Amino acid sequence: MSLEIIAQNIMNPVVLMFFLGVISVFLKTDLDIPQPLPKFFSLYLLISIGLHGGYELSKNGITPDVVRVIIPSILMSVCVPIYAFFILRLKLDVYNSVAIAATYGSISAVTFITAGTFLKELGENYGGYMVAMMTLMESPAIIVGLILLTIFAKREKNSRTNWIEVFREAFLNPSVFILIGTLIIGFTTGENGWKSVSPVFENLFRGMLAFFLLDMGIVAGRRLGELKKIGVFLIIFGIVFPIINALVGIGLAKLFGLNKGDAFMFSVLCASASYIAVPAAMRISVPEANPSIYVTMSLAITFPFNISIGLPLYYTLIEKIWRVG
Amino acid sequence: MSLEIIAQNIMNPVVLMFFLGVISVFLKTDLDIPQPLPKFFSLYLLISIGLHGGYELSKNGITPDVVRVIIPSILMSVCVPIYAFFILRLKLDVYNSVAIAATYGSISAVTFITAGTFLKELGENYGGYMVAMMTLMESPAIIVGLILLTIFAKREKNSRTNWIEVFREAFLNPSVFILIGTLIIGFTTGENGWKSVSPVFENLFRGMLAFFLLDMGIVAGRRLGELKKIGVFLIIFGIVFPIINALVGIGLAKLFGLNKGDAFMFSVLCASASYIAVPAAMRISVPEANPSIYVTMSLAITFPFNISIGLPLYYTLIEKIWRVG
Amino acid sequence: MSLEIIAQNIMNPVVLMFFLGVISVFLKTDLDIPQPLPKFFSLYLLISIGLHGGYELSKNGITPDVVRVIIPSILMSVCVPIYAFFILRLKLDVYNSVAIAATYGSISAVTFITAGTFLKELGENYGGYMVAMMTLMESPAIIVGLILLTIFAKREKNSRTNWIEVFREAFLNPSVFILIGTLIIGFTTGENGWKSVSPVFENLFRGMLAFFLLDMGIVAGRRLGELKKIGVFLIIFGIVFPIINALVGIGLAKLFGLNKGDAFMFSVLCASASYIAVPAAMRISVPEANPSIYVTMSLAITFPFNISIGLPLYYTLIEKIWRVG
Amino acid sequence: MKAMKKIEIIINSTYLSKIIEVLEKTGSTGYTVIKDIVGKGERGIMRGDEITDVFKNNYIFTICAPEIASKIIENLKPVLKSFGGVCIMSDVSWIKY
Amino acid sequence: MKAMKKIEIIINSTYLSKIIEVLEKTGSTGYTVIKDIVGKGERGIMRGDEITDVFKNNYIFTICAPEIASKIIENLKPVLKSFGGVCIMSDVSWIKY
Amino acid sequence: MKAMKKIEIIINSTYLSKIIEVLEKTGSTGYTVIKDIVGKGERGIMRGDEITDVFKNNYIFTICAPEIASKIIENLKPVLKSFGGVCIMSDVSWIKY
Ligand SMILES: Nc1ncnc2c1ncn2[C@@H]1O[C@H](COP(=O)(O)O)[C@@H](O)[C@H]1O
Ligand SMILES: Nc1ncnc2c1ncn2[C@@H]1O[C@H](COP(=O)(O)O)[C@@H](O)[C@H]1O
Ligand SMILES: Nc1ncnc2c1ncn2[C@@H]1O[C@H](COP(=O)(O)O)[C@@H](O)[C@H]1O
Ligand code: NA
Ligand code: NA
Ligand code: NA
Repeated sequence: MSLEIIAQNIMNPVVLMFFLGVISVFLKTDLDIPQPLPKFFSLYLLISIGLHGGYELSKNGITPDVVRVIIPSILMSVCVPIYAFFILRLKLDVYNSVAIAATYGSISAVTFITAGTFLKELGENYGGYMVAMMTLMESPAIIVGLILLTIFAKREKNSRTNWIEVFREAFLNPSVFILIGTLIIGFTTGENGWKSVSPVFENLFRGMLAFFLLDMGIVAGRRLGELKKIGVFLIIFGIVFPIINALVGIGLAKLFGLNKGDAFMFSVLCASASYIAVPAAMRISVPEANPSIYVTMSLAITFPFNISIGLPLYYTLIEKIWRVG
Repeated sequence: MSLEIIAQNIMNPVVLMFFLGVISVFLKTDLDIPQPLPKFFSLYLLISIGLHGGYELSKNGITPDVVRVIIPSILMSVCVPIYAFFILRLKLDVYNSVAIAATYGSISAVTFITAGTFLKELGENYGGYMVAMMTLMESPAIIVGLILLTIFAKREKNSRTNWIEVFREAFLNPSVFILIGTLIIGFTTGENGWKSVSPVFENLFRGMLAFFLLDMGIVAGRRLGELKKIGVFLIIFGIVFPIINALVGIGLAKLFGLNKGDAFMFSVLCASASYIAVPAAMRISVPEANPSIYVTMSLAITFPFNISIGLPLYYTLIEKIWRVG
Repeated sequence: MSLEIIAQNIMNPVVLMFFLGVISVFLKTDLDIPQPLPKFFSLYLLISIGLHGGYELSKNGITPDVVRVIIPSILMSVCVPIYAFFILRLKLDVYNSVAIAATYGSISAVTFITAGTFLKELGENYGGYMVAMMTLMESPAIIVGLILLTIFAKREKNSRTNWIEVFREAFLNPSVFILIGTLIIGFTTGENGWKSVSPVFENLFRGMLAFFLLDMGIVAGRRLGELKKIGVFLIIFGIVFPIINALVGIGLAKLFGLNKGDAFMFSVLCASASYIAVPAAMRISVPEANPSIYVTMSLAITFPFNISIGLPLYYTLIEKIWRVG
Repeated sequence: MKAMKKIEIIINSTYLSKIIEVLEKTGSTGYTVIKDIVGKGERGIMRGDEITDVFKNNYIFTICAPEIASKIIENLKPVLKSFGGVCIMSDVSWIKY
Repeated sequence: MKAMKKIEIIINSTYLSKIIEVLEKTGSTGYTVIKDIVGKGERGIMRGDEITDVFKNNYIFTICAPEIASKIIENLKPVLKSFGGVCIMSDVSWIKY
Repeated sequence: MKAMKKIEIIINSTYLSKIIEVLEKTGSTGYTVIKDIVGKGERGIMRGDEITDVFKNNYIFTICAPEIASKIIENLKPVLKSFGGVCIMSDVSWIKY
């Protein structure tokens, strides 16, 4: 990986806003983006990629490319939490292992979105169906995590997992719902639909991402203080594990013949960790796990790593491998 | 009315967002657009149509078209609450009859706005003065309603209507004020003024409407659960009464020689029911009426009906009648 | 100063929105732009001018123009609070004198921003480094004010100024931080960076300013009621003192050879008074001073004066003087 | 430390001004308001609907001397009767430096 | 004026629905909720992180008759045990017009 | 169930950190904060002006053992003296599972 591509990734206003947020915490500036603005930015970003993805899908229809990417997506979203769990069990109790495993088995939409702008900057593209894959990969890790919990935890009777609630949390959380909904809207309304809303949902995209990443930076910065409580093992896990997942993802992408852009976005999905949907689900279903651990890992270690070094790293690898074959 | 035109109306992202909101409630996804975002979208929409209407007026000045539309507007805003009241008294007490009558006698700005985008999609237009008519038609129903109350209700002394408060609520509520204010600003600053702010107040219009309708969908969805308490009479009223008002409006429009676009917008104003200004005023002046009834009718029955089936229905009728002569 | 240029300044939607806000308070319309929207608009405006200023700087690098403007900027930000203090002491106690002096010694970003759009309307421009000057001029007045306090106030031991806290409040308050941060981001990411975010941070600028000024108008309008408590001396001070500062600023600008656009922006900085950063700092460090006085002066007298009459006044003077020599 | 009464009122946000009017005219020295809260009571769920302000509550409390408290309560009763809402009173000590 | 109990609960926002469930099934006649508040307790600082809702509290209180209060408390205990949070009770007088 | 004290403070939002400092150093085990509230007191109306944060209050309360309560109050007095605000104390029972 050349330093140039790292620099190119970091030296754009959107990613720099994230680090500006982090720095603001270190300097104790009281900078704050109060609720519900972050919720608005995040909703905006989800709707944008949903509508855009749906529109892209409507242009090309169901191509072989779409079919090719489904199997590796399902595979990774089921397998990652399982191997994560067994690695984590080496050092942690069952509850925290389940929560962290589910966190890393799922995905981060904002990492995906940032990867998309990175790719576009390089003049490349990805299929609209990748948004569908992202949606597909958000929920299974929650279910897999709770199955692991049922198998390995000895819990009291009255704290048995309520599976109906679990499935609802997993598949009907707001972000999955809004993604599916806007994908369908984007798909059915096609070009006319997209044109009518693109002044908001396309043109404002980077600016809104800048706002959101500024806030992410602030929140991540606040959590950095908790890294020492988390310990070296988990800090290393938070960096190395995403790389491993990306590598496995790249391997599968090659195996299933994805094109370069899709392979990159897929590897980013594999590498990213959830910090909205999964933590909420874990709080409900595994209250014994400490949210300070899994949220901090995802938000203050893995997310910054991915958007700064991860993206160019995965891209460089894919560049090399796809050029060869 | 052809199915095609209904489909064309519904199959646009903005209207679909409303139904996405409704569905999200049925699936219990916890999707939520927290305050004050909906207030912001609604403020944005009012400012946009105010400035734009003012600018349009400044282009053409006071034409005969403007004069032609004033009388039917005043007529309808005074008469609708009166005949609504007597119809409602067949089944309801005085208080609820007054509140519902005022609700339907007034207008819904978002229905008007959605109608405007529908019209534009069809390549047609309406006069900027229609925004002024909308403003004009917002308040009288409140006054008429409270006059009916004074005549027909036997209230205790200390709950006598405070007419100064009533007039303030009716004519100086935030939405009337902002509409009048931005109409004047748009009018006085003309083309230069409009150009300088149109990147926000024109280009973002549909996107912001999409956000607002998503929220309207959520709120309407939550209120759908209360339909059974409301009873069949009022549910039917919530659909049939707007149609009647639209028909009367179309008749008047023809009589007074409005052009097609204006006639359509006028019929939509007649058909629409208030859910912001009037409920607030009713809460203050008629606390005996049950807001669950009048808000639910307006928000969960009439609004969805109007933006999905009402708009193409009224348009088709006008198309037919205006073609004839 | 011709009436024409005043009219031209006031007759634009953005400034009129301010007065619409003021009027809404007089008419008691309950119009309100709830938090955190105003915070969002203000953050947006700061980020926009930061990024834009940084980008402008990156185009031209450090030119003699930049160097020329630094000395007068520092000079004014140190001297204004000093002479303000001694003028104010004629009528007020030490605490309120310090607080008001600091308020007028610092700057108002929104006045600067409004001046920028005024200038652009006239087809003129200012250097990106003026944003850096604005940032530079925000903090010193706080320090100078508290030095004056230490010299002239006889306080009890336990209420001694905590200088570390003071410097933090002065130099690391959110608005200084975000301006410096985005200036650097704008500078380092240059043209590509600016292009990628300009659909939000350039195109939406006036619209967002319109929203913010509407809110400023509401807040200023509410404070107008407190003018009578403030007394004639301070009301006059709130209008005359900015003019004096502008004149001194114009003199220095001429002396140091600034170009017309920069001279105008500099005079506006001198004339403007803080209402966000300084009041917050004063509340912490000089709790004895009455915030109703210094906030009201800055927000309800000086700000409206500057954006309506001050801007064209200062501009006309500069026009005349620069034409001569 | 002084023995005082705390009066707490939860009422639909539309009626906040009526409560404040009562407090002002009955000589309360101050009050605190928390806006935009939700709840459930006799008049159904106040969910904080985002479109209308009609289904939202406000929470107001005032600390006052016992004799003022009874005056306030007398004056609040008709407001509560017309507009609904909940009002409770309890004992507190006011800490004065 | 009626002697009543006020039960106040501060709990992570994720668990609000569990508390409301208890209140509903134990016959409370109403409750009030203040959302999005912050605080510190045994389980660390709840700073109100903007990205996740996981570090935010809710404040719920209900006024009820003493006999209902003890029923509510019995039913709240297991919830508090599983999910944490603070629960206090105090005496108030309910003002009825 | 344990007899405890509830200390409630309403203070200008600018001074929140001063209050929390006192609570932390006097051994309170936790506290809850409700931000952005409005009110009226000796120092005039705090309307929650949108532009500056200077006219806004915060509401903080802490539940603590009586002996800690008196320590907290001793330490709060100078803060209240410098910066204003209201502080009250009342009796509550802490429900422990
Ligand atoms: N028993 C109660 N405990 C706490 N809050 C209540 C209670 N009853 C009513 N409330 C609050 O007071 C508001 C108005 O009550 P009501 O007029 O009875 O509908 C409700 O929306 C609740 O927020
Ligand atoms: N002693 C206390 N006084 C007031 N609030 C408290 C106290 N302890 C905890 N809380 C609140 O209850 C929440 C949950 O407490 P905990 O479960 O102990 O972490 C905290 O985040 C605080 O908001
Ligand atoms: N008697 C009171 N009852 C309730 N809240 C009060 C009272 N007095 C003051 N407050 C609150 O405390 C804040 C500060 O009070 P003060 O320092 O007296 O202006 C006010 O803005 C109110 O929110
Ligand atoms: Na993953
Ligand atoms: Na109507
Ligand atoms: Na100045």
